[in-house]
Amino acid sequence: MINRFAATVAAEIISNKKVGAYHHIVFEVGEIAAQARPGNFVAISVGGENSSMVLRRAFAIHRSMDRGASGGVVELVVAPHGGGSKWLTGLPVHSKVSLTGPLGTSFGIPTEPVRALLVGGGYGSAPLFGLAEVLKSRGCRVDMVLGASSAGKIYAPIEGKRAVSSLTITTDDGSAGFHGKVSDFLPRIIEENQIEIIYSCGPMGMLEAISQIADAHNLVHQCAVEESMACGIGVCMTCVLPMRGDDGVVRMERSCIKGPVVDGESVIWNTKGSIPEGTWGR
Amino acid sequence: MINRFAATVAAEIISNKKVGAYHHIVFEVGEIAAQARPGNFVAISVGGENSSMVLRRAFAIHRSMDRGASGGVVELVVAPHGGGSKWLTGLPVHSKVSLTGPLGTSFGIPTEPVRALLVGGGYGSAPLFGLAEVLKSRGCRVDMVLGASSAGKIYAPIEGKRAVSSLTITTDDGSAGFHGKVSDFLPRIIEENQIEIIYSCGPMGMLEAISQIADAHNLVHQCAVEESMACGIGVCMTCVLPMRGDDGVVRMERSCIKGPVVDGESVIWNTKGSIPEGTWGR
Amino acid sequence: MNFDFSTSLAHAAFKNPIFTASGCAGSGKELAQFFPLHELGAIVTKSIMLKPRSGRATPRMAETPSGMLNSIGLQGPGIDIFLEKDIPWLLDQGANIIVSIAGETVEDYAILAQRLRGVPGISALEVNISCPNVENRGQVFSCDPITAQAAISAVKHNIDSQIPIIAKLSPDVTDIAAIAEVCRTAGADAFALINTLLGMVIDINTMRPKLAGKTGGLSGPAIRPVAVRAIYQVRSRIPDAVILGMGGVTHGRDALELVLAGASGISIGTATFGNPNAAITIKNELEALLIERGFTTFTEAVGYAHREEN
Amino acid sequence: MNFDFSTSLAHAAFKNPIFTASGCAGSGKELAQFFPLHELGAIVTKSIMLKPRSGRATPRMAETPSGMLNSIGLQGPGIDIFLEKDIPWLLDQGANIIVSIAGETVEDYAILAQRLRGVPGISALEVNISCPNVENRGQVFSCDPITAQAAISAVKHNIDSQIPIIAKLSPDVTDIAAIAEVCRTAGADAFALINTLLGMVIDINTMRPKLAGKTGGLSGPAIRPVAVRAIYQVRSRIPDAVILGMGGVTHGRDALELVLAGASGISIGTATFGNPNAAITIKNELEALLIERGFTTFTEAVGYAHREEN
Ligand SMILES: Cc1cc2nc3c(=O)[nH]c(=O)nc-3n(C[C@H](O)[C@H](O)[C@H](O)COP(=O)(O)OP(=O)(O)OC[C@H]3O[C@@H](n4cnc5c(N)ncnc54)[C@H](O)[C@@H]3O)c2cc1C
Ligand SMILES: Cc1cc2nc3c(=O)[nH]c(=O)nc-3n(C[C@H](O)[C@H](O)[C@H](O)COP(=O)(O)OP(=O)(O)OC[C@H]3O[C@@H](n4cnc5c(N)ncnc54)[C@H](O)[C@@H]3O)c2cc1C
Ligand SMILES: Cc1cc2nc3c(=O)[nH]c(=O)nc-3n(C[C@H](O)[C@H](O)[C@H](O)COP(=O)(O)O)c2cc1C
Ligand SMILES: Cc1cc2nc3c(=O)[nH]c(=O)nc-3n(C[C@H](O)[C@H](O)[C@H](O)COP(=O)(O)O)c2cc1C
Ligand code: FES
Ligand code: FES
Repeated sequence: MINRFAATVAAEIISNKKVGAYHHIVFEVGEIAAQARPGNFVAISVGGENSSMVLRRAFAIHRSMDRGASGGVVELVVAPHGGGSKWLTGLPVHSKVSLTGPLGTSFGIPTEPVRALLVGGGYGSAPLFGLAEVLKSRGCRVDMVLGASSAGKIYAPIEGKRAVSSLTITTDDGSAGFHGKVSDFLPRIIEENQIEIIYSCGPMGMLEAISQIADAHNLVHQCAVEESMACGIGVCMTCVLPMRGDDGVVRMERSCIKGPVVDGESVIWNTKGSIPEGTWGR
Repeated sequence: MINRFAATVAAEIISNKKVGAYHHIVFEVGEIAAQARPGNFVAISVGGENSSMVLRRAFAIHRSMDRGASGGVVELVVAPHGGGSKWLTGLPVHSKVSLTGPLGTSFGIPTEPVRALLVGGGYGSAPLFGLAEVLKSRGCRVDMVLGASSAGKIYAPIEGKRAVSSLTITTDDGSAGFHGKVSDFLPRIIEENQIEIIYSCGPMGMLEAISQIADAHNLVHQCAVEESMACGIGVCMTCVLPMRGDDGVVRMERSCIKGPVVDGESVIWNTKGSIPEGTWGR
Repeated sequence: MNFDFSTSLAHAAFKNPIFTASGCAGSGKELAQFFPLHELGAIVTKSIMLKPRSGRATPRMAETPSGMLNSIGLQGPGIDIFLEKDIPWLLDQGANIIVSIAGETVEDYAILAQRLRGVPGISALEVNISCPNVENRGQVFSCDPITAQAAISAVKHNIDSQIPIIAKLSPDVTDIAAIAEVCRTAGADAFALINTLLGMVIDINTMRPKLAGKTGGLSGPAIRPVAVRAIYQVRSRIPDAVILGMGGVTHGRDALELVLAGASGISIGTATFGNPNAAITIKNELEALLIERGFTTFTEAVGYAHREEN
Repeated sequence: MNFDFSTSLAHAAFKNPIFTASGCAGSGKELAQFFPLHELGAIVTKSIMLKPRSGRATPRMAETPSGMLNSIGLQGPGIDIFLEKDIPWLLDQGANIIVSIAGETVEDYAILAQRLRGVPGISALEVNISCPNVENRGQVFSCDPITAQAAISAVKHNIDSQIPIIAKLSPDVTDIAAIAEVCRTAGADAFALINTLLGMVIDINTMRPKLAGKTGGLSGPAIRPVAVRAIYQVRSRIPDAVILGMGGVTHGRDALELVLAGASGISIGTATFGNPNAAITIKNELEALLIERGFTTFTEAVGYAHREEN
């Protein structure tokens, strides 16, 4: 079921800073900040009053802070991609945007201290730092691997690293950290650190690769998926992906309310453009 | 033929001030300022890059100033009406807009000093002050009548009044000046000041009323008309109004290039919603 | 203020004229988080088919200027689960329900109507005939007078007589009023105008159609002028036509346009995606606009743009 | 860069594929102030009729979300003055000319073609059959296969054989590819897709249709997905169809979409109203996008979205 704390607010931008290829943007959102959990996302209207862009844009919550009477804030890490995200990253402070959130599922937090590996691709690292803090506070050991096409697309703020025991960086072009894809380095890291659970967020191809590695190592893998979303609240059925339920049946599930955080094992990967055979109602 | 100096520039807003019900906005436009004549208008793109408003908005040039090397400016008086004009009046200084101009015809300036009456309705007063200065510099006596629905909608800047010998104000609700419509007061003013030519700008109904009065007094009447314009440059044929040509034939003429300033006598008034009988090609 | 906002579609009454659009409100549960469903005139359910449907592959959507394409392919649980789960839940919420049905064959429509027969709490039936007919090369039912008529007749003969039948038409036809006329003859009590327009977006990077299903349905403000025209045309051709209007309604002023053109009710689709509370905001704005214009009842405004020149 | 930007529509060659759209470039003179007309592939003239036409009453336009409605009603000087004044002037500018014609009867089309016969400097004829047929209750020619065919045949039998005939179709039909097929049979060498969609705006203050002509033609980015779909559909049904595409092209990326769908040329309409230099900007952007994607000739990209999956 959809996040029961979700609400729509006029959120004021109180900071907007370029960080590498991204913009780190802080929004004053009031009470809903208190409800945000790592993995949740927000949906923002873009383009202003006479915008030709009719749909909201989804962004993972990087961090949220409830400051009691002085109101809550959420922070996002936004890549200027197309019209909507460019508009957003171009807004001056004090601008107000319509923001709906928190939406979707959050990363499951183990009740026992475990050895967790957090893997992020590009801006997919954004929700992982908040997650790392929560895991750390629960006594977990947290290792992190961040990958991107090049150095500028690695988002890893210094303060974010506090909660992390090790941070491995990889880039496709070798401009920072190791040269290669995150998946090339995971098996070794998993083994060396005796990882018990993997959390990931990033492009679908990366999540799929991690799922295979998690499978091979018999690890739980919670990943935040990213499908094109029209509504973000479960009413439009555009954002579906095939997932196997507890009953073994594969259904086209809405990634905005069954996700974005899902169990990597339950996803039928690499089916873009087709419905897997045996899917319910196919 | 279309204004041969017209060009499209990225114009920077260097001042934007609320004045009564309007906004007085100053744009840095470079060389085209030097070409602007009283009566010309500009056409501005509204709503920014992802705007759902695909057409430019037309605004009469209030004043233009060529400052040589330091570039030219044009000033507009904009009523926040619908989406486009509200967006424009809401822009902070240093914003840039795409501006095409100068467009259309300008008020004809008599070669001899004459006694001129300038009549403006609402923001229709905007182009009249620049005109008054030109007329004054040619030795004309200039009287002015400005009307609007209420006091806040009279636009009459103090510096603008310098060139004017008398200024009469009328409002529909009596909140400023005389209580009534401009047309109620014109006959008396025409007679008292021995007016030889009338220049006007304002709502079509007002222009029609003035045309009748001008006719009755056998005066030349140059008026700036306002029709819905899609292109402003003569290519779309949306802005037409029936006008009698020198050959006596009534044609649907484009108000953006045959106008906005036209000879009041040549316009077939009050035909909105129909084509007058005898119009060429009817 | 003593303004009467109630409306009716044939013999079904609603407390106000703002409804959800089929396929744009999930099962109702998702929206109920944002406002109580009984605040709307009715919830129009996603078109339900006989069997469970996985729908089309992804990508299923593409944003377009002032609109969007979707190709959901009628994903849904099928009529059995729908009747067992969705309807009782909606009734529990105090919502007024209009059930939308869709078939692949004329027989499907007949069976769906039978299944809905006698189900308590259904205000009206919206018959989505803007979907492909598998027996006729996938041509959309409402694009052909013969299949349109057949689908509506099949419903008419199988549903309780007191349930109004609303034929939902596609705008992708040469003469929508002619299709409305045959549907009326076949027993339609009202028309839902309009369904989406067939469109396509090509991804300039992959250089192939963006949607897995290639074409999709265009909705949102972009199509509003087509919706207003369709409503106005049908109302002109059939002066007593009862119309549920939809297509790009995002603000109260948009709803008013459709009402003036002839709509007795307004469904809100794409606007909800941009703003979960859109339907409620539109309801309030429409009421204020009508009062401002001196109407004392909503129904006075329906089709007001057709009045004689004075 | 050795990129070949030239294109052809049947047996007419153009140095680049960006044209003006009929009715959106005045007589050419007005645009010539902003750029030299010979920089475009061709100027498509406003549809010319036999006699002078006053066009419709005002208001003739209404802006809509990402689009606009127009109801000009084919105002123009008639074929005689057009041939005497507009054509020589355009030729003087070194412009490539596609003449657009429109008739009220099948005979009009025949006579117009005769008048254009032998006129030097005309690259192609665009036959606007998306206009009302006075002999058939004002139904649009291209909305009926029989009248569509008749109009095209009339032109075919009367124009020089070396002048390609481009049939301009309305999207307001149930099956645009079927109309294209009959036009082809009747002698059309190419198709212009699409003309405007029929739409309406109601003024919420006067509470009547905003346009004097009530309905108008919807153009601009809002209709682009419909244009892409129509082009793709016609190209799928008639794989060797030659298409001049139009509908909401505002940026180079939009033009690319239509090209990938199957357009060998692109006409720029409404975009020019928003930006007098739009056609030139689009031309430059399209060229850059094609080069970026590794095409060495424009024609390789035409219909590229139809290629087999690999
Ligand atoms: C759950 C979730 C979390 C996300 N978190 C982040 C984040 O933290 N930082 C960030 O920079 N981006 C994030 N994205 C991606 C972000 O939503 C897109 O980059 C953005 O919507 C692009 O909009 P646009 O107008 O700039 O681009 P356009 O390409 O012009 O957008 C056109 C349409 O496609 C949709 N779309 C385009 N790209 C994506 C995408 N990758 N995923 C989903 N929809 C897309 C848009 O929502 C819009 O409807 C997230 C997406 C999802 C679904
Ligand atoms: C030659 C000329 C000079 C003008 N000078 C001024 C001026 O100095 N100051 C000023 O405030 N306004 C002026 N106007 C009117 C101004 O163009 C409109 O107020 C403005 O276009 C409204 O746009 P909108 O988006 O705010 O309103 P909307 O009503 O949302 O506009 C919708 C569409 O209708 C057109 N439109 C709406 N109202 C008018 C109108 N009155 N005239 C022409 N088109 C209209 C718009 O251009 C747009 O295409 C002038 C108009 C013309 C034709
Ligand atoms: C995502 C989506 C799903 C839809 N599903 C259905 C459906 O199941 N049945 C139906 O009759 N119409 C369906 N429609 C069409 C809408 O009900 C509506 O007719 C159309 O979208 C126009 O309204 P709008 O512009 O307000 O969205 C769907 C539209 C969208 C956008
Ligand atoms: C103001 C206006 C006038 C038009 N006049 C004609 C015309 O005379 N003949 C014609 O075939 N199409 C005419 N059209 C249609 C355009 O040529 C074009 O097919 C349509 O507008 C879609 O393209 P666009 O979205 O780029 O404008 C006109 C369109 C507009 C907006
Ligand atoms: S985005 Fe609409 S259901 Fe998920
Ligand atoms: S506004 Fe286009 S011709 Fe005048």
